Amino acid sequence: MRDRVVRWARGAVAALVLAGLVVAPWVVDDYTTALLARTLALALVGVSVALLTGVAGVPTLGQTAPYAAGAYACAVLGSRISDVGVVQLAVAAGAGAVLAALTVPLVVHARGVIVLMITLAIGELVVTVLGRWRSVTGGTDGLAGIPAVRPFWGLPAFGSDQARYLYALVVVATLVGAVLVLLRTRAGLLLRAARDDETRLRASGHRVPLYLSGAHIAAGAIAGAAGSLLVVAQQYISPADFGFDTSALLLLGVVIGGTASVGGALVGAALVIAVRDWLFGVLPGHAPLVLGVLFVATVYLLPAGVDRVRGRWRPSGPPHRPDAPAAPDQATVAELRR
Amino acid sequence: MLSVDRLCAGYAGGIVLHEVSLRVRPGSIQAVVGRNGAGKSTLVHTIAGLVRAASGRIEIGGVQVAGRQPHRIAQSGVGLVPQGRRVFSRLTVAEHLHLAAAPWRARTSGGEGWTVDRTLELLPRLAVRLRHRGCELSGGEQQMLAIARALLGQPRVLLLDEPCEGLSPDLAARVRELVNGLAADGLTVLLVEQQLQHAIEIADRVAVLEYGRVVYDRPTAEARLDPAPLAAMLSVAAAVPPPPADQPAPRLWADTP
Amino acid sequence: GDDGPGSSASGSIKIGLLASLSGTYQAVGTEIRDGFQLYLDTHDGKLGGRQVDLVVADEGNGAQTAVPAATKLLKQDRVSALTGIVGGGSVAGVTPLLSETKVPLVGSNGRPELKDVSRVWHTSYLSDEPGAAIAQHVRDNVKGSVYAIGPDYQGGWDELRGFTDAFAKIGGKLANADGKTTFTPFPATTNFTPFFARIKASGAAAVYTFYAGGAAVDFVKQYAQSEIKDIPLYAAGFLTEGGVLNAQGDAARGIYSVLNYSPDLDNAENRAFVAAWKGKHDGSPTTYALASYDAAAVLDRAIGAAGSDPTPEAINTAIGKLGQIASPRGTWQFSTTTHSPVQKWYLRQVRQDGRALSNTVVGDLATVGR
Amino acid sequence: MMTVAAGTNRIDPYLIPALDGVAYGLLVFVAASGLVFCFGVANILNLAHGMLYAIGGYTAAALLDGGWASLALALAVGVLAAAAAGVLLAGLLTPVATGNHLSQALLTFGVALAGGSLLVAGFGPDDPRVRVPAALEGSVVLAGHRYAAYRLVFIVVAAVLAATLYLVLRRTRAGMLVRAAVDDAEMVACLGVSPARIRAGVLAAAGALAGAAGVLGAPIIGPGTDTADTVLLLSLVVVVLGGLGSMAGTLLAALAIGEIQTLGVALLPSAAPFLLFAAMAAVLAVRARGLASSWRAA
Amino acid sequence: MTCLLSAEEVTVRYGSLAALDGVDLCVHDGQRHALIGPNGAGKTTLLNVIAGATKPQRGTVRFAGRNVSRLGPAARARRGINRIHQRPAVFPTLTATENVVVAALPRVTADPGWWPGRRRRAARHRAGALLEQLGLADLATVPAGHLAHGQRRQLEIAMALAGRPRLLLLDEPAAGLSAVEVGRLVEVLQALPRAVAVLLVEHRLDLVYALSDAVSVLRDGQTLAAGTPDEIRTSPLVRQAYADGVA
Ligand SMILES: Nc1ncnc2c1ncn2[C@@H]1O[C@H](COP(=O)(O)OP(=O)(O)OP(=O)(O)O)[C@@H](O)[C@H]1O
Ligand SMILES: Nc1ncnc2c1ncn2[C@@H]1O[C@H](COP(=O)(O)OP(=O)(O)OP(=O)(O)O)[C@@H](O)[C@H]1O
Ligand SMILES: [Mg+2]
Ligand SMILES: [Mg+2]
Repeated sequence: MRDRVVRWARGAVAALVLAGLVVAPWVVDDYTTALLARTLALALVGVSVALLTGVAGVPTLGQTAPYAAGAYACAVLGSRISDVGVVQLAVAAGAGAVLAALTVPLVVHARGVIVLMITLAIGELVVTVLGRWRSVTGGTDGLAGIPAVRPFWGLPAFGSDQARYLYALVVVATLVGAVLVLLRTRAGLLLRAARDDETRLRASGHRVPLYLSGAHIAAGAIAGAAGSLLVVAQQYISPADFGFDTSALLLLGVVIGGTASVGGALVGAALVIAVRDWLFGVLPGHAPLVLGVLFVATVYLLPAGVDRVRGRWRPSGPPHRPDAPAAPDQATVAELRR
Repeated sequence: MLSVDRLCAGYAGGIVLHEVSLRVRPGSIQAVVGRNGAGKSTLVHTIAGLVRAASGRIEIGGVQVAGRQPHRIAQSGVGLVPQGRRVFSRLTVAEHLHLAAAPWRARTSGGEGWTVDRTLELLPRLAVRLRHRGCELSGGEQQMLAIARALLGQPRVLLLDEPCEGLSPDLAARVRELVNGLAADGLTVLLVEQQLQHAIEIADRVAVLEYGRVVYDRPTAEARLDPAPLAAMLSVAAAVPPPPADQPAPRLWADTP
Repeated sequence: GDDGPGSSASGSIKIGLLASLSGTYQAVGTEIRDGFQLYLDTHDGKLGGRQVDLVVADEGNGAQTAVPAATKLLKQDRVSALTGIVGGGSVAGVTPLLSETKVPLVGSNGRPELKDVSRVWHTSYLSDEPGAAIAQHVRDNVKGSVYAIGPDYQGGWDELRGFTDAFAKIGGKLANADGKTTFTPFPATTNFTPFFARIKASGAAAVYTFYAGGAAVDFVKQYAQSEIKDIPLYAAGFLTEGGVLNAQGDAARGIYSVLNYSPDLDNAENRAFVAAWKGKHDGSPTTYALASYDAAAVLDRAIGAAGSDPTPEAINTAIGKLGQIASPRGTWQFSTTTHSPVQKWYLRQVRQDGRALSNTVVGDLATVGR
Repeated sequence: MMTVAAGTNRIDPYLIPALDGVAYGLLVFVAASGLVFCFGVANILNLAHGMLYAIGGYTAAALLDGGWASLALALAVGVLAAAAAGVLLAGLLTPVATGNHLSQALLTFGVALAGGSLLVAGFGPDDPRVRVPAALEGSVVLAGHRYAAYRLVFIVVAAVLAATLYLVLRRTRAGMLVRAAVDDAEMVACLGVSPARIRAGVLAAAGALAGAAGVLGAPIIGPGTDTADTVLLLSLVVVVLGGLGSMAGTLLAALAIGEIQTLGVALLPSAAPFLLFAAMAAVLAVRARGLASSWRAA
Repeated sequence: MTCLLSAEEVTVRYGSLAALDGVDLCVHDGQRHALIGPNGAGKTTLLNVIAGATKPQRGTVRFAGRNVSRLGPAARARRGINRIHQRPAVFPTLTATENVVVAALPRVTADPGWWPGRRRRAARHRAGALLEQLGLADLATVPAGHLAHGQRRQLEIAMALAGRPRLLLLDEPAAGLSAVEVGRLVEVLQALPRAVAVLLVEHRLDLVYALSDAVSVLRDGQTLAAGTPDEIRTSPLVRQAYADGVA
């Protein structure tokens, strides 16, 4: 009964948000539209973070790496080869997936804070490479003057904030829809099971590393696609767009949104990024203070949202002797307590 | 000593215990039995303060403790052997014992206090595992450690949630003997036990929980004289049927939707 | 009736100021805001005869926060001109917006390499100019090779390239092992001793460097305690400019630096400027504050010259026609090709000045600008 | 200036970086020690650790005047202030106390952001000057190389700190309680000890450690707008690399980072920007695979 | 007769402690084999070695005629070794049904077809039947983390059965179950197809004697005795060993 009400309410809110997003460019000014377009790109990265952190239980601070790969691939493509949006999108997603696939051996066996630090390192390394590979990336000052994108062959290039925003909205809605559908299949179930108890999943005969690699690459592709949206929205990218701040805020946004929920992550990440960008405009000099207070307040106001985190985030377990793989019998007790 | 009065408690999902009332006199053993999921552990946890009481009273030595924090309740002399052992996985056995020992807490009722040596004498298997961490112990050893941990806190009220689970039969018998002796020394015991005959063996009273309600609460003497109603309530007869003849392959193994 | 972005019939005009008011570059950002505000305060809050509605936004740590903040100024507040901006990367990020909204930027600090400068003006300098200005002096005064070291990011590359190119052209020799500048990871480097060991090993007779902010403090303090503390240190002026000098304390004594400004310059504009500054703030003004003050002066004259309807386009055109600008740093003018100042550079040395240390001008260097 | 050892005339450019790596590594260990305790041992993810360090740093900058008495005073005030901030943080952390790292991250990151900007607002955006006692200000000559005297202090401080931490954690009842609470806070409560008290104690101690490190480290990693981030990042790297709570591992990790940042940079200057993170990712990934099981025993 | 499962010379050492010291074990096809012994005898460790969760220092494990010593737990499960753990291990955020579905997935063989979700539907169907059998049907939609201890144990039994084992490893399946549930468990085990072999660790000897047709006794990591339930029941050696385990 209560469940049904909650589900209904959630559906209603989602529909309202979607409707609001569709009409937004006609009711708000250019600035807000531009801000929203940029935010959508970042929110899509947030979705990929949630896919890994919440659904699969592999917390990540490194989704900026495939995001950057997608963005730079798209920018280089855009300024040298093709200004067609769908081509850029596909190439960006591919670049993100390839980068994620390259890093799979690093992350797939690690868990908890360890992955967090490995992915942080990957993100930082990618930013360093971007800053130094000047012939392609324009160095730390970034790439400016990326030509405007046309969504499809034969259509005109985007000339207004509205057009850019609507393009981003369509792409994000499509990809998020695809993720939601995917999570309703076997794949979603198995990822959640892996998050809950990997050893048990193995004992049932599942190839856990395979699933996690798949999730990692899929998340990389999504982040890559988001990168191409950033290029469209901003027509400028620099390594600063993909720095640690961005990863940290995305992760926090995903936490606020409830970690395991893709819709929540989308909203949470979008909120955090939008609020930050907005604060830097309206409260010059006090944005970090206000943002910090807001984070603290969130923990108190949204205990349900932030407390839904489970799985590998429980204490990383007793330090087992390296020669004795954690006998599942002797796992910590914490997981039993809910 | 321990009295529970019209206690209601549960989880976010809903109320589990409905107006449970029990009265355990000092030095006596109250057994609680019931089907899986009846609410036995919930009752124990509520008394220990780990689950919040929604309404009702819990009194220990005449003091109302419902709503207090678990550590306060523990300080007032409640010891807990939880279901599933819950030993500290990173602490060695010796550290467990050191941590649990509260020699300064005077025992209110007779009998000498529990010391590390005395618990090791009772559970010699632990003595040879002193340097092992909780996560390295076998299931039964963990159970022993959980019992030792509770005893060393010098409790006045002992809550035992299936203390013999995973213990070998003779060790289980010894633990029951010990509990009996403790009660004789004046300790108040609440014992959750699945095997009815073992509960009746040592308890002074036995209560049956069904769907979170007390449906039976009598002295065991009565139950021993006429075990039928109690057994019926728990469907004990169904426990271990004789091995049947060849069975046809059941539908379980058919794989068609 | 639209009277154009930023200005209204009542004769007021909206100017957007974007600077780092939080984060790593907060010290510089604050100076930039205060410099601009000082000009307004000393000119009745008017530029070009119009009451100024100054909209301030926070640039944060770089482009990722600067771009949305600039978008707000340009698209929501619809300012007639943009000023400030600490980071070169932020400027690069903002330029697409400038072409889109056709608003000019009178920047007062960082300046990246840009293809199109038609709407971008800087009152500061190009990053390679300090090095170019001091190269001859170093060549003349140092007997031996010079070790070049700097932070590994665009600003560092430009600053050091300015020096090494000019230095090589006049026959100077670098002491660096491979003849190339050593770049230290930025901002990760907090410990410079391994680099000092290399400098020592190279047998350099002097060191040329560029750091700013926290890295400058670390570099100077560690330099003074290192085994190369007796090797003369030449630097772009930011190494010892403003607050960092205070943090460096005695460790900075004797360092030579090159900059386009020093508070002890002797001219009327500067005396007025420094006096006004000291009336409001502790300590002396920095080159950051000066550049922002000059940006206000540029806007003042350009808006005045833009006629009755100072649209952003008109202001932009007017800036291009300003000619000589009298400033506390001495007279300068915009280069027609780079839109940055053609100005004189000074050699300064950290010396005791009363109770505090200060950057004292010890000589004039070249006039630089393209 | 004093001569500790007669130098050889052969110039060895790697000697000083190697030594400096040790000193720098130990400084990093000292700076990280609060987080080692709080996160590594007690499993409370405290992203405000850098801010606690900065409190110590700013205290040092405000109180140090070049005399020994001021150093003692700054140490006392810095420790108290940071410990108090730790207790405050423990109070704030109550709703997310049950080992939920991401919520803890959210909360402590918020505190770090807000606290950091308050510190900068209070002390100004410029890096303040830190004056250590004159005897420590100079440099000494080791094996013919000049070396900052103050850095040698950390060899002593870190050794004392590591030993103390180890003993407290392994041998005292308080240390056992902290470790037990990580496994099962409810059962600790059932032993009659309040987990909230343990948490407050942990964060107070972590604050005190960070405050002390902030005061002592101020001359090297001085207070400034970026200090908190720098210290937090280095500390996190050290704690995780060190194997979360193992004191020997953490010390080793700190030394490794010190050497990477000095000797590594000296040996492979072109790879310098990548060294730290590449090494970290490689070590963690290898360890996650269990290929280097012996690493931990070292 | 050849063994379905044979463990040979299995040795597991933890430092100076030998949890298993050269243990041999043979379980035939369809055999109900019980493993008893005092606490800390090494029963769980042996199960872990067979399931692939613990690598022995020495010894080999053969299953269905193949050496599986080098395979991990997942690969062994796919070959038909399924288990329950001494401490019930379930996926706490998944519902009871989902738990069983996950366990069933690797071994469902739906008719070939491209229609998505076919395998999952087959698995779901079997999960429903299993939950019904174990009396958990009412709890099908409850997250496993919200189940009582005994219910979790039953759920894990359902999960192990869902994997369609050829060899079922049960570590104290009756511990913590109430009388009715023990009865149901016995029913379920007796209803297993004859071809399924069971290796049962249990301290309740009444169950052991009722269910098994071979018993091995472990003590201190070594096989003390092996035989039919009747032989074991009457062996004074075994009695003494079990009693000695206490002293
Ligand atoms: N954390 C929880 N959240 C929600 N419901 C719970 C939780 N723990 C237990 N329950 C529910 O409360 C009821 C009683 O559980 P409890 O653990 O008290 O049973 P029990 O009598 O101890 O069973 P068992 O004999 O299996 O240990 C069960 O139906 C269970 O599903
Ligand atoms: N990871 C480990 N590290 C060290 N010792 C271990 C480890 N795992 C098990 N042991 C030891 O090995 C011995 C055998 O343990 P095991 O769990 O196999 O016993 P068991 O026969 O299952 O006992 P129980 O009936 O109590 O469950 C025990 O003494 C235990 O302490
Ligand atoms: Mg129970
Ligand atoms: Mg066992």
